[in-house]
Amino acid sequence: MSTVATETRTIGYTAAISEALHQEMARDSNVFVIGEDIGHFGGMFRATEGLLEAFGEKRVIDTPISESGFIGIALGAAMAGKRPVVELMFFDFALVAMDQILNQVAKAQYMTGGMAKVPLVIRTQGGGYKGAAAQHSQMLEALFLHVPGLKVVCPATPADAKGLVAGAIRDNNPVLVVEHKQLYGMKGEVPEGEHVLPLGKAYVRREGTDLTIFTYSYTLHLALQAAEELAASGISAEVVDLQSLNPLDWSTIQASVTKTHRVLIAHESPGRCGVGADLIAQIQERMFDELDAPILRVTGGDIPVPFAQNLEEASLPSVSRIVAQAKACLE
Amino acid sequence: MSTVATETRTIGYTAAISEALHQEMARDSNVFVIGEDIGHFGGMFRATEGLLEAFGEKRVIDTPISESGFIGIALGAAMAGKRPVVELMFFDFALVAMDQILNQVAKAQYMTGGMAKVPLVIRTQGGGYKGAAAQHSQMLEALFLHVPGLKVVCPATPADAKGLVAGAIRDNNPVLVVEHKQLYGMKGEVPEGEHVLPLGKAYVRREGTDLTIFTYSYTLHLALQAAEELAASGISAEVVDLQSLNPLDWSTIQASVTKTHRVLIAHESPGRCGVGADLIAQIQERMFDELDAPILRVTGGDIPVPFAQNLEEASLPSVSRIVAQAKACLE
Amino acid sequence: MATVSKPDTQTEFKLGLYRQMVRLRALEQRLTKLSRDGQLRGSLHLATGQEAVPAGACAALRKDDTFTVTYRGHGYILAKGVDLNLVVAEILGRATGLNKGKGGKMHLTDPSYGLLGANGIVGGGVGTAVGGALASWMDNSDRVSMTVFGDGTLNQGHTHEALNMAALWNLPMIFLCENNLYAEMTPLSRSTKVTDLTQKMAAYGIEAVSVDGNDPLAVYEVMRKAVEKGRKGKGPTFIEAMTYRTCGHYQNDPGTQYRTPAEIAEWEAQAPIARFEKHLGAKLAAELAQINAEEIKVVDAAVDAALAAPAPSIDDLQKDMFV
Amino acid sequence: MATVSKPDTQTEFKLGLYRQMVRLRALEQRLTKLSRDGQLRGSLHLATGQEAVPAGACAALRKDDTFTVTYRGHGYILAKGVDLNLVVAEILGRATGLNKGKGGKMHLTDPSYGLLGANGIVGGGVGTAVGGALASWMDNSDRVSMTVFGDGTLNQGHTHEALNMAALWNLPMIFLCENNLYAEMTPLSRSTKVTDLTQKMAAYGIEAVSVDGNDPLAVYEVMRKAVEKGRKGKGPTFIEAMTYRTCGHYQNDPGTQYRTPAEIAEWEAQAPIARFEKHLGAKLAAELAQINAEEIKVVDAAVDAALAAPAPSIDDLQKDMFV
Ligand SMILES: Cc1ncc(C[n+]2csc(CCOP(=O)(O)OP(=O)(O)O)c2C)c(N)n1
Ligand SMILES: Cc1ncc(C[n+]2csc(CCOP(=O)(O)OP(=O)(O)O)c2C)c(N)n1
Ligand SMILES: [Mg+2]
Ligand SMILES: [Mg+2]
Repeated sequence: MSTVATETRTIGYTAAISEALHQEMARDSNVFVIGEDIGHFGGMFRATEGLLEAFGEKRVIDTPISESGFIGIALGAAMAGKRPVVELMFFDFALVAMDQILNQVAKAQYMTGGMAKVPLVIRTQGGGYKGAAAQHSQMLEALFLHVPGLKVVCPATPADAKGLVAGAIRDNNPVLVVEHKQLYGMKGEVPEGEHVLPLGKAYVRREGTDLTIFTYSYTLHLALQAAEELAASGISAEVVDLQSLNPLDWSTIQASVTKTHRVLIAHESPGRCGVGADLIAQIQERMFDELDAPILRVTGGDIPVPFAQNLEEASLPSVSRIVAQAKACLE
Repeated sequence: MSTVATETRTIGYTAAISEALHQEMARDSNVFVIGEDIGHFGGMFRATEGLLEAFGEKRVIDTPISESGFIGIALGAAMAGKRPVVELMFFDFALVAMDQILNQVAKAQYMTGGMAKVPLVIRTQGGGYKGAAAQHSQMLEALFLHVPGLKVVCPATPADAKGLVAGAIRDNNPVLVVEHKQLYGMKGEVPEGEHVLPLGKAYVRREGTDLTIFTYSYTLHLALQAAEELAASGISAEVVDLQSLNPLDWSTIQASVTKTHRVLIAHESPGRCGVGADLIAQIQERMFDELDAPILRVTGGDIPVPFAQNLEEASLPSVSRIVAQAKACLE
Repeated sequence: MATVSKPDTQTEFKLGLYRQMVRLRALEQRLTKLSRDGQLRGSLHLATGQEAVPAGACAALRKDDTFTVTYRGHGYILAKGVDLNLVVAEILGRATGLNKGKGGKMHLTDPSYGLLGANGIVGGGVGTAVGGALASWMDNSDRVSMTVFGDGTLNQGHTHEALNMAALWNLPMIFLCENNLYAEMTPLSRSTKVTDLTQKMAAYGIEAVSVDGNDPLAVYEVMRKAVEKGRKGKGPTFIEAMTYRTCGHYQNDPGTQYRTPAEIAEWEAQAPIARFEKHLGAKLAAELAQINAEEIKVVDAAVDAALAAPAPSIDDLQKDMFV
Repeated sequence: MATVSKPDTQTEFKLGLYRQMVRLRALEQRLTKLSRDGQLRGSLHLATGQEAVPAGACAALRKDDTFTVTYRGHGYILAKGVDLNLVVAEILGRATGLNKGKGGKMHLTDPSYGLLGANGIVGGGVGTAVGGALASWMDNSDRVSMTVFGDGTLNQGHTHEALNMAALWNLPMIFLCENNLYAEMTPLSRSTKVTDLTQKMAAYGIEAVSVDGNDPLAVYEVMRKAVEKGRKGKGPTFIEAMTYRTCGHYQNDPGTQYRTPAEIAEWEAQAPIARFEKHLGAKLAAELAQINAEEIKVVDAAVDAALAAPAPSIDDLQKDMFV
């Protein structure tokens, strides 16, 4: 994968996504975007700004409120040779389109023995902390890992957002790109030119020796802050941004576990049958003897995301919860 | 919970469900059934046979092919004082109704601070081994554990089917009852009279000392056969039928782990973010020091269920795979 | 303005409608301020310019009739009788809220007033309301059930499934569609080819009627007929109430990027509260002023009480999942 | 029988339709036997009595036109030109199958013939076909796209979403609805109030036409017009083909519990193959007999080859997930 970047500058997370979309649509005329209020309006979160003007109405499709319908349409277009990029306004709305996503898109390649080619991207944004309540705050990535057939990536910075959206578009498989509403306001250094990240890589974002915190999406930033606080208490936490939840980057994961022997996993979605549970199962299967202690987790609550601020905050990962659990890992 | 059983007799799994429905509908006039081809036809799998004749068209509702619609309708009826029992013909079809199940039914009680009461049962059947291919063979229970708000039970025998369907109907919360197509042909001893099982209990189905196999649904029977074979090799496997996946019966789980110190989990749904992963995470968090070896799993493949018999069998749990993994647990 | 068939107490009835409209307006004005001041979390979807529909519609309903609304449905909730103080406390996420602060504005629910839930999912509550109608039919009751949704909601498949079953089973349902010409920033003409929404009911054989949604009396009249029909077991009705939100889709949308100033001005000239004031006439000016003052006071009192109320207890975080 | 506007080669064209119908019949007879003998796994949904619709419809399509069908769609797949041997091998789960034995009968897919998939989910492939039409529009192509589904599929919300968008965007789509009066064991009148399915299209502004689905020439004619219209960029068409499955819903359903013998007999008297034979007349009897014999032979050869072919290799179990 390539980064032909003359230099970087500081831009926002959604601007970075918008750059990736412009770049990929200019590169390949089969790429098109489809979703609600993405064209004339430029996207509820501005990630598709300027695309209609640049690429015209055949490649920037405003839809009615018909997620199941337009994801099905995107699938058909993909099978007919296009490379659709769907914007799903909230992750929570995936639930009205689950048959299309999990019974159709995710299964098409395998169950047709490869006859169907489905280079289809679904971009969406999830997550809480904003008082958006139970139906507008979910992180649902685990559902899309459990039912096989999709690659799933979760960019945590503007640069990663640009690189992973571009990488997802170039990938020849169905890819779910999970953005986070808390990140939409974030700014960061982003390569100016072509910037395409591979899918399937994890990154050590902070080196440490006492334990590893595996995390992704917005929670990465909480984990990095927690690592800072832990450092002040003399605890050296390594922080790994998983970034790609399917496929997982086992060499990076394994290297870190083998180094620290203690593991904490932090994510915002609920714990039961969640990403943390999945990692725990696989880590202990693959390297039980490397573990000096149980793997602990900081996850979202096993409850719908509550509205009231104090309840919402108590139910979601926080720096202090990560710090406390990291310390518990060392006991 | 009560079993007012004069005696038992051998009947089939679906007949047992039918008995529970008759019994509960006779007991409480608020209970009604709703679904496709359940009334005039008596149900695709005969579980609702005779209900229309016995209880009339106001309590046995044949629907169009509108799963999202009729689950929403069931929710509204529940909030208005009824106790709906939905039949969802195949578990796979839940995916057309996920918003209703996970955003509406599952969240209603919590997000209304208890103002909504949702005594609603969804009965469905999943599972493979029958050449029904990728869209008619899924076990999707993990999805309904990950997003909080439903109780989930998986009866593995005719008696449990009767008792858990009755128990689910009497429970005041939304309950998902996951039946298995391979069990529909199964016969067993079933109490004749009222038979109501509590939700939230696991059962030791075979005592053993060398390792514990946690399992549920159809896979229980494979595990029991595997235990038989293992016994022939001098390995004493305890087999625990989890039966209730939410809530889990931690006292039974803990007692068995504390006894055998080695654990295998067997289920048919895929591994990633699955029930096995969930159990592993929680077991090692709760009793890491009790474990003498990594917890291993036998699960369905991380692929859509393939059609061809040899592929399907290779992708799903089998007695021989369970035996092999049980032996690996002891290494 | 439509004439109203309510026998006597004409004026009293009209003043009641007026009160509901200004209560809604007063509440929205206060909420807007709270949101700007950072005291109200989350999205705030207002119904400014649409006040006549909830007022007229709920005047035709009984307390025990069931109903569902959307994120924009607080006007119905109040007009149906749900306690303002509880509603406001919920919107502000207080322990004293209707739903203990757990749901917030999008999930207001109170079955004791038939309110089977507001909803955050477009179309998400349509089936729920039909379930209320099914329960009425099962009970041999004369209760009706209503669901309120917008023009854009007819593009969501679930809505069609629910419409079809309500018609098939001849249920006492009222589908009240607020056609405000936009779904978020998308004009109706870019979301469906058939922009006369009543025509869509041909697919289900549901009687459909379009009404001036900025006239509370006209709304009341069509609702009254639909309710009466439902109570008599004569099946569902679809009502398209033509209206317009003169505000944006939510608090961060000025509503001007996708609509012309001329269009907005045209509808503002038809805004229901001022229009109804004109209808009621100068002779009632004093009463109207008093109602306005009262409603502002009532709303302020509710807001002040809520602001003074405690946040939910963290000890209750896990409660209310299962009973 | 309808008259056909195919210029010359009238008889040849008709014999082609006849061949498709008897091929379908021959295949179904052989599959039924295989299923009874336990050599064919899974559900077997037959189209006995409905053979005229696929024959007539596909005669109006080009190889590059896209389409989706259901679990009952093997007739379309063959008539569109997909290789019989590959199809049969797939149905029997062989390594040599169209989809390497991984999908089976419900998931037959071959984009090289425009086949974007059969489907196991009611309505599941409707959007997919509209996506084919969208791609055609994007390509400024004159390709059309077709989706085939049953009467019951109009009760699934997804179908409505797809219909609405096809109309809104004026896409080259043909919605071919096989109205066989039942969805599994549920008669049409118990699944919707509006049993004239063409009326439902008023909701979308889609031209709708009903046709005798047991007459391949009539089906061909309405399809030809719809296809021509689509190729000219004049938008979608809904075709209701009135037909009847004289068999059960699937192999374990005799089809007699929920339908009267009289009703079945009435439709059997209208069964398309015999009816078309009568239309073709005694003078073609020899040709027809020969076609029958040939098709049985072709099907038998395909089945025998498939039975002799290897099962998929277990080594390929994980393959084809990602490319
Ligand atoms: C399933 C789903 N898709 C998208 C959204 C985002 N959304 C919220 S309101 C809305 C517009 C709804 O329009 P309409 O039904 O006309 O109601 P209005 O807001 O105009 O009152 C959309 C698209 C949602 N909440 N749910
Ligand atoms: C979403 C979904 N619900 C239910 C089913 C079970 N099912 C399979 S075929 C069928 C009937 C479909 O009827 P129709 O659309 O009229 O087609 P036909 O079978 O008559 O050709 C049903 C209910 C399914 N496959 N998918
Ligand atoms: Mg609107
Ligand atoms: Mg049919």
